[in-house]
Amino acid sequence: MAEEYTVRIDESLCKGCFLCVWVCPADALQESDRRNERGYRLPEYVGGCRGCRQCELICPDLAIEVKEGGEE
Amino acid sequence: MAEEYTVRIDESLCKGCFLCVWVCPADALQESDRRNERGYRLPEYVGGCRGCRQCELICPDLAIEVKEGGEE
Amino acid sequence: MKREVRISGFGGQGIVLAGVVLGRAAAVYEEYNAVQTQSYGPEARGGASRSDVIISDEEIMYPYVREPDYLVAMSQEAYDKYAPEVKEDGLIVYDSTLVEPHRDDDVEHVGVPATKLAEEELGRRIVANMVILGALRELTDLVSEEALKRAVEDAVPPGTEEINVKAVELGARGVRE
Amino acid sequence: MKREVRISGFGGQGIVLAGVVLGRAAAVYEEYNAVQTQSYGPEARGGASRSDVIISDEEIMYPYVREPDYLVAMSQEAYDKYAPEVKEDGLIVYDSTLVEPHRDDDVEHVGVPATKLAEEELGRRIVANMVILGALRELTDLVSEEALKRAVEDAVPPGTEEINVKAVELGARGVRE
Amino acid sequence: MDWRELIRWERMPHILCPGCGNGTILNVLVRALAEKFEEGELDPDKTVLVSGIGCSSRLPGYVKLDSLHTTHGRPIAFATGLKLANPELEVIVVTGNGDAAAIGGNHLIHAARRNLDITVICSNNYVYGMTGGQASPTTPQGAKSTTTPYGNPEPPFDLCELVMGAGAPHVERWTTAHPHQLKQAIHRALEREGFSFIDVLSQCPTNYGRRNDMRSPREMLEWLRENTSTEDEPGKIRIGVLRDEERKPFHERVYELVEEVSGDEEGG
Amino acid sequence: MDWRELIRWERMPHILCPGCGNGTILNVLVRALAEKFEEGELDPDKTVLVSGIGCSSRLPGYVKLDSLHTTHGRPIAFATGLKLANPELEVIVVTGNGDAAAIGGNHLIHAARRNLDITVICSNNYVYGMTGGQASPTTPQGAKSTTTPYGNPEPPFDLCELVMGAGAPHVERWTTAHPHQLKQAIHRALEREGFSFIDVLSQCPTNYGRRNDMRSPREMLEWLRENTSTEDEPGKIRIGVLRDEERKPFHERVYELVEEVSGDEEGG
Amino acid sequence: MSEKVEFLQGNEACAEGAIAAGCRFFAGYPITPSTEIAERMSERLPEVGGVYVQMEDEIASLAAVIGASWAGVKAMTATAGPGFSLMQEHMGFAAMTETPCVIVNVQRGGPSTGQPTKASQSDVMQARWGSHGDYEIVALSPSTVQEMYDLTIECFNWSERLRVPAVLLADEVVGHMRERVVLREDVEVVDRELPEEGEEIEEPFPLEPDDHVPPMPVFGRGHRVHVTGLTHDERGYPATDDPEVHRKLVRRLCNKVRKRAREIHESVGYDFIERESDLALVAYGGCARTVLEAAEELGATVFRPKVIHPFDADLVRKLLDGYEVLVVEMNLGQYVEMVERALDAECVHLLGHPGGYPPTPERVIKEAERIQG
Amino acid sequence: MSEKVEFLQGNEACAEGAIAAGCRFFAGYPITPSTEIAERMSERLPEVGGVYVQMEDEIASLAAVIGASWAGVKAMTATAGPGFSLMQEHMGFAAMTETPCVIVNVQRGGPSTGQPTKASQSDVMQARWGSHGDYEIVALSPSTVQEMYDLTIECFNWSERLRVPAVLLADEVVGHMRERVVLREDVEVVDRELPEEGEEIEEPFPLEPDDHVPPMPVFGRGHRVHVTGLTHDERGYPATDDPEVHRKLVRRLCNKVRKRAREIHESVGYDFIERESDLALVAYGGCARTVLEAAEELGATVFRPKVIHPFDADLVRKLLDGYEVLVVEMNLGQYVEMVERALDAECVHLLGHPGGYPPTPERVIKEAERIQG
Ligand SMILES: Cc1ncc(C[n+]2csc(CCOP(=O)(O)OP(=O)(O)O)c2C)c(N)n1
Ligand SMILES: Cc1ncc(C[n+]2csc(CCOP(=O)(O)OP(=O)(O)O)c2C)c(N)n1
Ligand code: SF4
Ligand code: SF4
Ligand code: SF4
Ligand code: SF4
Ligand code: SF4
Ligand code: SF4
Ligand SMILES: [Mg+2]
Ligand SMILES: [Mg+2]
Repeated sequence: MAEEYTVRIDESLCKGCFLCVWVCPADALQESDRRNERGYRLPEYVGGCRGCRQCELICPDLAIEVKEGGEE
Repeated sequence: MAEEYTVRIDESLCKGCFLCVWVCPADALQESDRRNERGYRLPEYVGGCRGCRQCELICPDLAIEVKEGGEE
Repeated sequence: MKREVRISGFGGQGIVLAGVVLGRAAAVYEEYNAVQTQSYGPEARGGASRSDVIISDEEIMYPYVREPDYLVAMSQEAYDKYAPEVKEDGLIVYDSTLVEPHRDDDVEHVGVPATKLAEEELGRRIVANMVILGALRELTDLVSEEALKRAVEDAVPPGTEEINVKAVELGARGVRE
Repeated sequence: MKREVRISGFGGQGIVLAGVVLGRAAAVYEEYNAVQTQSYGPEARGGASRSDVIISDEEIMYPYVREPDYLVAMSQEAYDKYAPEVKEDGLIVYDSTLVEPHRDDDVEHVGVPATKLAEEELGRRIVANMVILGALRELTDLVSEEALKRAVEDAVPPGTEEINVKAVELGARGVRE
Repeated sequence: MDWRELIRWERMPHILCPGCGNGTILNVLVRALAEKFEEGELDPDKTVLVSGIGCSSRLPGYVKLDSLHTTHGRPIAFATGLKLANPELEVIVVTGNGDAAAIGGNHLIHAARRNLDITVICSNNYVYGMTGGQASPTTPQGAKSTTTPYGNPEPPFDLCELVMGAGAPHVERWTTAHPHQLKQAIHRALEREGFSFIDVLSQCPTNYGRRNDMRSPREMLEWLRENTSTEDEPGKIRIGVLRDEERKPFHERVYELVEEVSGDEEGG
Repeated sequence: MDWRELIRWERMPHILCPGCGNGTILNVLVRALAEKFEEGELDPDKTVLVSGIGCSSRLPGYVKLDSLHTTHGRPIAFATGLKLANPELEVIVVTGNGDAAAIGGNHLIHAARRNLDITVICSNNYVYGMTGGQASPTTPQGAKSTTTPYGNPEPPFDLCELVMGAGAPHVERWTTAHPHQLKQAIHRALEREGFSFIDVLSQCPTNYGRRNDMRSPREMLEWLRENTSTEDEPGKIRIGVLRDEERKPFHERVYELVEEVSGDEEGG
Repeated sequence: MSEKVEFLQGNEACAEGAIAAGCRFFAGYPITPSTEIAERMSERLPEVGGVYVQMEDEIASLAAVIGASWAGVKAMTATAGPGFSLMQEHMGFAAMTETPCVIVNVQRGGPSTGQPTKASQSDVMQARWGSHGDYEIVALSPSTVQEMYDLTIECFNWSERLRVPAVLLADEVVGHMRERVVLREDVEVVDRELPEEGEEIEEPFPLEPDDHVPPMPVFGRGHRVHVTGLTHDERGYPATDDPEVHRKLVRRLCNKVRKRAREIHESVGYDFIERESDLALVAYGGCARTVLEAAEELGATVFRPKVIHPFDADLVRKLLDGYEVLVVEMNLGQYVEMVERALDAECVHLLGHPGGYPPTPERVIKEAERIQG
Repeated sequence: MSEKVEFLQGNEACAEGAIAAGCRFFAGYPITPSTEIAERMSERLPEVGGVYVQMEDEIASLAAVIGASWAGVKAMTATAGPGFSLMQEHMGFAAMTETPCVIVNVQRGGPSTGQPTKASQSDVMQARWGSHGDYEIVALSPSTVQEMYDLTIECFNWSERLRVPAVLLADEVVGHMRERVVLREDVEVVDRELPEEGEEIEEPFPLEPDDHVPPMPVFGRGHRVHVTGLTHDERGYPATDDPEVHRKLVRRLCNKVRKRAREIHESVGYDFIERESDLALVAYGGCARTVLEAAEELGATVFRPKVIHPFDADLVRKLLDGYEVLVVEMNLGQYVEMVERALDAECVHLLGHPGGYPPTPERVIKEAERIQG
């Protein structure tokens, strides 16, 4: 089934605080072991987004975008 | 009948505001036409003090003393 | 011509205003220079009030009165304090309602019952300052009567111009007679 | 003898502490003079951390490092930034767990897997700074081992003296072997 | 102790205008203090008056105690240092509505928050008296002053609400028309440990009354008597004890900490 | 308008630490603003951000509007001049608990009293973040900071109580764990005429969390979520709309007066 | 127009000057002996459509003035010593953000609360050095009520031209005395240069040339600028770690004033009355009235600057080199320190006269004779 | 006693110096780059029975310090430029009421918020002129961590001796660097002279002799004194209308410092390294470290004062007359203005180096060569 939402993380902005992981009611975001070039560990989208947009709104680094519709 | 209280006004301190006259519940203090050397009109004690000491306490210039007993 | 005038009395008599009116008359309605100063601060509390005016046909630099040519005294305290400083060939105009003069050299003294006149003739004790100012002008010709009246009209509270001008006239008459 | 040492990495690695310990060892437990400085302010945010130490047997006046003799790099960013400034006959000690060296002239490089050693041998990633400091000392003889250990004992949080001293020893062994 | 012993007579008469409410406050204050000294509850050698700048802030200069006449708005900050450095001192701040609530508002609310053990007596005469009658943060909306010739456009503080909002545990409001109650209030304030605030509605006949249709000190007191009530009455200003709670004063908390840390050698 | 147009991207990433609550506030603020601009309710060319000094006060520097980054504690005083001199401007003050309530407490309460028509968003992270985590007037009693190594001996302000005591008509409290509600609150604040205050309980993981047994930003948000409630619950901090009244804003009263006095030629 | 001749207090004339200069915002906090300025502004501003606001303190007053200036309105505050001390942080902020604004200091006796109702000139150095950091301001000192009017206008004009805070460094002598004053209507009024409305500005705060005054992108006109008291780059963005940016910025902030010292002196004017004498008297403000009188009697040369800051050492050298110089001030020596730098310090003498009043001409003459004889 | 040798930050050493000097009260408000002083005091004071309090701002901080001093306790605050600007009103109050207290200013780049984390020496003139009115203070400038310790003690001692506010005019260079410091235990500690407890004091504030320092009738000891920031007579009572009282009071407040300029310089010490050269370098504080190094290379004479205020013009003349003098400062020229007054201004040159770091020795050498050649 196609995802209803796309969650994009701008990895150059992310600082690995994982507030998005904390806030997501669908456990759609998880910690990963990947780091960005500044050395911060990145979250990853694991699917299942319900479109509540809480991650988008809580991200202190404006790094998340939730779009309706699956990945283009 | 001898007065029960003596009301003394230190005329050198008095500035003629007449708050004592205002506060006296016995109308025992009245405006007079006398002035002290600084030119302030003075109140005068006309008798009938009931010893409530409100004049003493309200006088902004610490000029009034109410004593028990008549004038010595 | 340079004259130093001191007007003095207690708070509420309009001492400062009298000085301002005189200075204004000289500076705005005559061709004189004039500087008015007054006492400020704690010394100005508790009654005493003083307003100094220097009038001159030259530039006035140092602005303070050192030895008054003319003293107007509207309270005993003021008289006692300032009379001794008046120049020997000066003039003291005092409110004879309130002041008992006693300087015993030959400085000229003129008593004007300003407060009494104001109260009795105009029903307004408060304009005694203008009465005595009128008298001072009449005696000294420091400024023209016209100039003084125009200055009074400018400076007094709106609505009281007339009574104040009358007071000036009253004072002038008082010493003319 | 005068040596300029730069210790660098990111926040949370104890970079500043490493510099303080080194300076302390030199200044308190040896007869050297030592000055430690570090980066403050916005540039110190967002991860980067730097601690500079100058050690000399003469008085140190100008207190800042201009061209390091020795660089300790505990992050790639720090290595990239500071490696080019190291003197040609200098030495770079890097945490090989985190840094990929690439300066291609003949400056001496020594890799120490400090973070890995700290984690695996001591179970405390946080003491990687002491591991690498131990290695640096071993390689350069800047201060005596004794002095360094005493400085460590003074400077680390109470209760962690032992593990930190062990870390220093671990680092020394790492490069001795 | 006779209150007369507390007056610096060589400085009397004081500089206050005829009928100034600050005079009544001085009167009440020295009597309350004399009574407390008499009762042995306070030691005059350990009682300190602190004030800022304003007519009200001149009062300590007439009282024969150690007194610090500071800068405009800051007496409470100075008092903080006095009290914390020597907690044996009983510290009383005498201030005005301008001193305490305009420039000094921040120190007021922070001392209230900390529950600093001082007594603050604020002479609230609606204007800046000392500088000649400008509007202040307690001047009623619409009132005339030398800087509100067209009527004051600003709403005033309720100072008691303000300090209660900041956390003050003991708050009272009285007026100079209630000198007896005011004296009792000062007694209470001196007894309370912690921050006590007394808002004293007062009169400045020279610079407020005249501009606002009250021609004499008496008219102003009449107004104060008529427009205040110890009950919640509509249209009247509430006076009385507005809050009276107990909380540990700041210096005790500080010195407990000092004792804990310094151990017996130093703090015990 | 897309919120992205409101970010000065050339300055991103911003200087805030990972997981800093100020970041969430920035996020919510630009979205709320973009929505208001989109709705046509506000004009971005007439919307001004003002801040003091602190991590929180850095936020305006990332937003593409006119912005004035002032001195520590004084943004509200600057905002007073901006708003009164040009009442067409929508003025938003972004401040911190130190900026607004320590050094800036006086301006805060006076603007509340005047009912100055501004929106004050206060990032209340319990410490002075920018200077490295010293105690502040909102630090809980007993908490550790770099200047309270033995635990904080001072009781904190309840900032909402404080501004309400000063007269503020519109007061809300939310947390960074409630970003959606916070955005709604900003919407309301921008709609209200008069002084709006939003106390945003926020996290400083770098300088507060670590010293007080909260090792990650997530733990701190968890704490905020657990310890707050929109109802009056014992032991919990009350969040929500705490006061919402209508009073004429200060600039209207000032300009009515100006118009009255200047007559038609000038003010009409 | 006879109705424009008035007999006013210096403080009142100052308020009128402000209004003539286009001031439409006043924020202040009362303090003797400056209060009449606030009082008159509270009455006059609403008449001309302007805003008077009384702030909670002097810190807030200058803040509000700076805020108003960024809203595009000419703004002023007035104070005396204690308030001036409190304004120092914001003097620096105004200098750093290049905000035109006028601060009137009617000097009274200090230190501290000192002599609230008495005259002094003891804040002269504070006007230049009172805030932290490297900055410059303009300060003018009036000697007559007419100059209280004229130099207030000059303060606004130079403030707007250079985007610096300008201080009217008055004193209680001129603040409180009344004299004739002509409220000229034909005054030259300078307004800050503005960028075109809506224009996006690449470099609102250029670092060069080192004496440049950029146009002021006031708020609400679509420029979307960021203005900060931090060291900032050309964009206006914080750049606190770059020594070059800081160096260039503070150099420009200072040089835009310093390099125009002569221009300001010439344009504002000064009195230089040259007489056949070895002695030159130097004084300014209320105290200069005494000195002008004394100099006439002494037959001595007089220099009366109206511009106190920026000091123009070359001008002073040009005018006064070779004289025995007596500086007369109502303080224990402030302007004299600048004169000593310009001339051979051994030829510079001071009659420092604190106490609340200018010295009398006689006192000055006596001192002059002492020096010469 | 090897345990007294430490490796500390300058700011930490300053706190230790304060405690060694007997400081038992600290009130402050955090500000970079001085905060470590407050932080260490908050830890150390309770250990020695003293009180640390964090105030709501810098104004309150210095107020609380002055209050504590009148309670009889040695007290200190620490700040940087913006906070120092806010303290100026209370600097004057402390001077006027003759309150011993120590204010540490760890200078950073200004004006305004400027460069919060970078070094500067641009508050040097502010330390003397920042408050309104006629007053004097003592200001010392440390160049090493050891001097952060030693000169803090000297500040307390001179403050207690003269009953003046004393400023430790440090800078971020010395505040933040770490060096070896010997925490001497045998320091000379001066305590203010106290009148006998309970004694009634006729004249707590005598007006004469003009450099007199009266004993301090601290509170709570039965003296029942009135202390005011108004001009006061010998009794301590307001006397704001009397020119003579004001004149004598401010003269004494200034002269008690000015007349001891040499004594303070000799007692605190200075570096004067005389070399065979026409060139003398002058520098102080963190910047002097560069200059000492450069001078050695140049073979030039160096003068490094530790006492910045009161300036001793005679001493400077004595030491530096005849040299080409290069003053090196981390600002656009402050101390140099005082040197210019002392010497022939033409021989005095400035290397003004704002930007956040002292110039390198190479930069100084280059400048020296430019002047000489
Ligand atoms: C910093 C500073 N600003 C202003 C003043 C001027 N000033 C002196 S007293 C005063 C107001 C006093 O008002 P309040 O505290 O209400 O006392 P009151 O005179 O009414 O009793 C002001 C504004 C000052 N002395 N210092
Ligand atoms: C006058 C002045 N005093 C002190 C400082 C130092 N200072 C900068 S930010 C700050 C505290 C900021 O705290 P807060 O407002 O809570 O903001 P946060 O960093 O926590 O977001 C302090 C004390 C300053 N810049 N100016
Ligand atoms: S909330 Fe934002 S910054 Fe934090 S981990 Fe998620 S994407 Fe990264
Ligand atoms: S939008 Fe909501 S559900 Fe989707 S990833 Fe974000 S937080 Fe999870
Ligand atoms: S209250 Fe006192 S001052 Fe007033 S009239 Fe009566 S006695 Fe005189
Ligand atoms: S004591 Fe009471 S009754 Fe007696 S005179 Fe005074 S006010 Fe009147
Ligand atoms: S001015 Fe007002 S407050 Fe001041 S003494 Fe006079 S009446 Fe009292
Ligand atoms: S120090 Fe604290 S408040 Fe400042 S950016 Fe970091 S987390 Fe945020
Ligand atoms: Mg008042
Ligand atoms: Mg904070």
